[in-house]
Amino acid sequence: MTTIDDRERAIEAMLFASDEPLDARQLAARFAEELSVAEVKAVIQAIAARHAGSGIELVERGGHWHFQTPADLAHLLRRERDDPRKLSRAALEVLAIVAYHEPVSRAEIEAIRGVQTSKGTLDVLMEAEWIAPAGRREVPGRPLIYKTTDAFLQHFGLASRKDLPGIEDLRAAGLLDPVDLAFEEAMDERDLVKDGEEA
Amino acid sequence: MTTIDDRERAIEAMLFASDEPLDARQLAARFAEELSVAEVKAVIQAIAARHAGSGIELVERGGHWHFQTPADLAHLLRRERDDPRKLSRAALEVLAIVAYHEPVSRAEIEAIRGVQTSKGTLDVLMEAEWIAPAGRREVPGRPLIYKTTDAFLQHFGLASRKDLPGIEDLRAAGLLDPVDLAFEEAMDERDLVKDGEEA
Amino acid sequence: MEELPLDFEAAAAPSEREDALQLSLDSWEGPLDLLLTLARGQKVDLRQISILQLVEQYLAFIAEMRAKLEVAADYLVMAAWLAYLKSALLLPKDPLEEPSPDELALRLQLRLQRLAAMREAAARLLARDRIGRDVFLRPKPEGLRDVRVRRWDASLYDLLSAYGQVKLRTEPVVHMIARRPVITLDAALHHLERLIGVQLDWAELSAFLPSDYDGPLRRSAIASSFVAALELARQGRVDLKQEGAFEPLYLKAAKA
Repeated sequence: MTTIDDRERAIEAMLFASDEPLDARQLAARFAEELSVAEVKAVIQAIAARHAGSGIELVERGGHWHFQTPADLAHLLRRERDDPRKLSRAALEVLAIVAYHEPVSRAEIEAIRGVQTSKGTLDVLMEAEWIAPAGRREVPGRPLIYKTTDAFLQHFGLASRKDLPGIEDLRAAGLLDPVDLAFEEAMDERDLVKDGEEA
Repeated sequence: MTTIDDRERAIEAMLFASDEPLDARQLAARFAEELSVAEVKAVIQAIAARHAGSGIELVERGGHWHFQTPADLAHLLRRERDDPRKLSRAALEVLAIVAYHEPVSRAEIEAIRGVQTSKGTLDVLMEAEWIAPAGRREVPGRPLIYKTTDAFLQHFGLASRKDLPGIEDLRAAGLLDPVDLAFEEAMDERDLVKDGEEA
Repeated sequence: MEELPLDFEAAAAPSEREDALQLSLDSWEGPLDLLLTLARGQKVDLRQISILQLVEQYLAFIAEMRAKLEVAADYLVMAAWLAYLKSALLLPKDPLEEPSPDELALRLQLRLQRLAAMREAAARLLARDRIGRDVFLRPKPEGLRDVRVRRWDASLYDLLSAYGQVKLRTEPVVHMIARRPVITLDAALHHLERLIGVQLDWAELSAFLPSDYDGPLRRSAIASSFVAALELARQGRVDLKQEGAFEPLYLKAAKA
């Protein structure tokens, strides 16, 4: 700890407590002419030098000075937190359809699902980075088509799309057994409402 | 200019950028367990030492740390304030009683002051976030009890409740004991003196 | 942290209030506060204070006040209690009286000491370096932010079963009803009616069952044939005979 000049302490405190950046003239005015603008400028330089390389820096913006945290530390001041969410049933269906039929357009997804698909559902899957646009289908209207990504393969532990079980495998695994369809459909409707809200 | 360790820069920047005082645990949490609470505390001490005697100080209030200007520069920084909210003498007295006796019930506050405490008095102190309910006293009627907050320590520049001015002297003199207890003790003493005189 | 510019100073200045002693009762936070102010007038430590002198001061002050204005009830209650205390202190001591006037005086003194201690504590709190008056914070800190990053989660099983449901929902639905190993009552009745005409003598029920039935089918056939036999007996078309409980059941066509 070095002894800091009283005027330097005062100017440092003023800059710290000020609502907005201050220039040398404003600071000098607070000293009722005891300090010249040039002297204030020299003190500001001394303060800036003292803080250089620390977690606080004194910076100049158009002749006005203020304290801020260094830009390279910005990432420490905003902490990212995981917010895990379960994918909705509708989104799972759309994802499965894209995976089994890629590349597919939204209209094709709807034809396969037999229900309308909200834009929000595709957005969620793109946000998860599991599907991505893959150009346009050369048919009237040139609809966007989607395919799955490498992140999709990684997340689901698949080496390639060929690893997805075929229809017969699904049947053998009991995944095509008739369960209560009415119940499933009711769930779909609920998901659609949810999708609508998210969109 | 000395070179400052990266962790020290980071903690300094966090304390500087935070809109509320931070404790070592909160800071350590931001490092995702890379730094122990004890290590953070050591870094905080280093930062506080580095700023000592400058125009910006790092101070501890109830285990939480924040930057502020030194009190001796108040005259340079004080500005005219519009419409200062007045705290009544009653509110100030209640605040002192809560701080020195906590946790304390409204009935206990009234016993000391010898007057009823209007609801508004406690409300003002709670709105300022200087006092807060601290559960109920397990006596008939289960009255609510109050204690002071970290914001109280911050506002009045107290590192901890131990720093309340004169609290040790008041405790030693028995002036924080209820009248009944003090009365018993005084009577015992008087009897002792009387016994001594008689003997 | 919200900083509250508060003006305590205007509220708490005991010396000024003493000057106002002649003016009104509004300056005091109740009778105890007034007593404390009067006690301070004795300019001695509260432990050495003369309670009798204090009581007289209070009573005189209240009497003066009452001559000019309404005096709040709690001041009058205190006055009445102090008048009682004064007479008790002046009268010869009655050793049987509980509590003794000395004890009452001591309690009053202890209360005054405690209130005085808190009054001083409040004043010392006020003298601390307070945020917004003596020390200042950064007016607009950037703040530390927590950014929530959504991470979507689903298992391969979720994915495949979802696809299974899509396929199932959109495949043409074909109902396949598997035959169950059951002989219905109608079938048994029909069968028995046909055979009973052929069989003339008593025959065991099991003789009427097809020999290639076995397992669950045979058990079902026995049950339905038994019920069918009961039905035909009810209609008077067969006779039934059984030697005892759990013995074989015999039947033959009833005599017309």
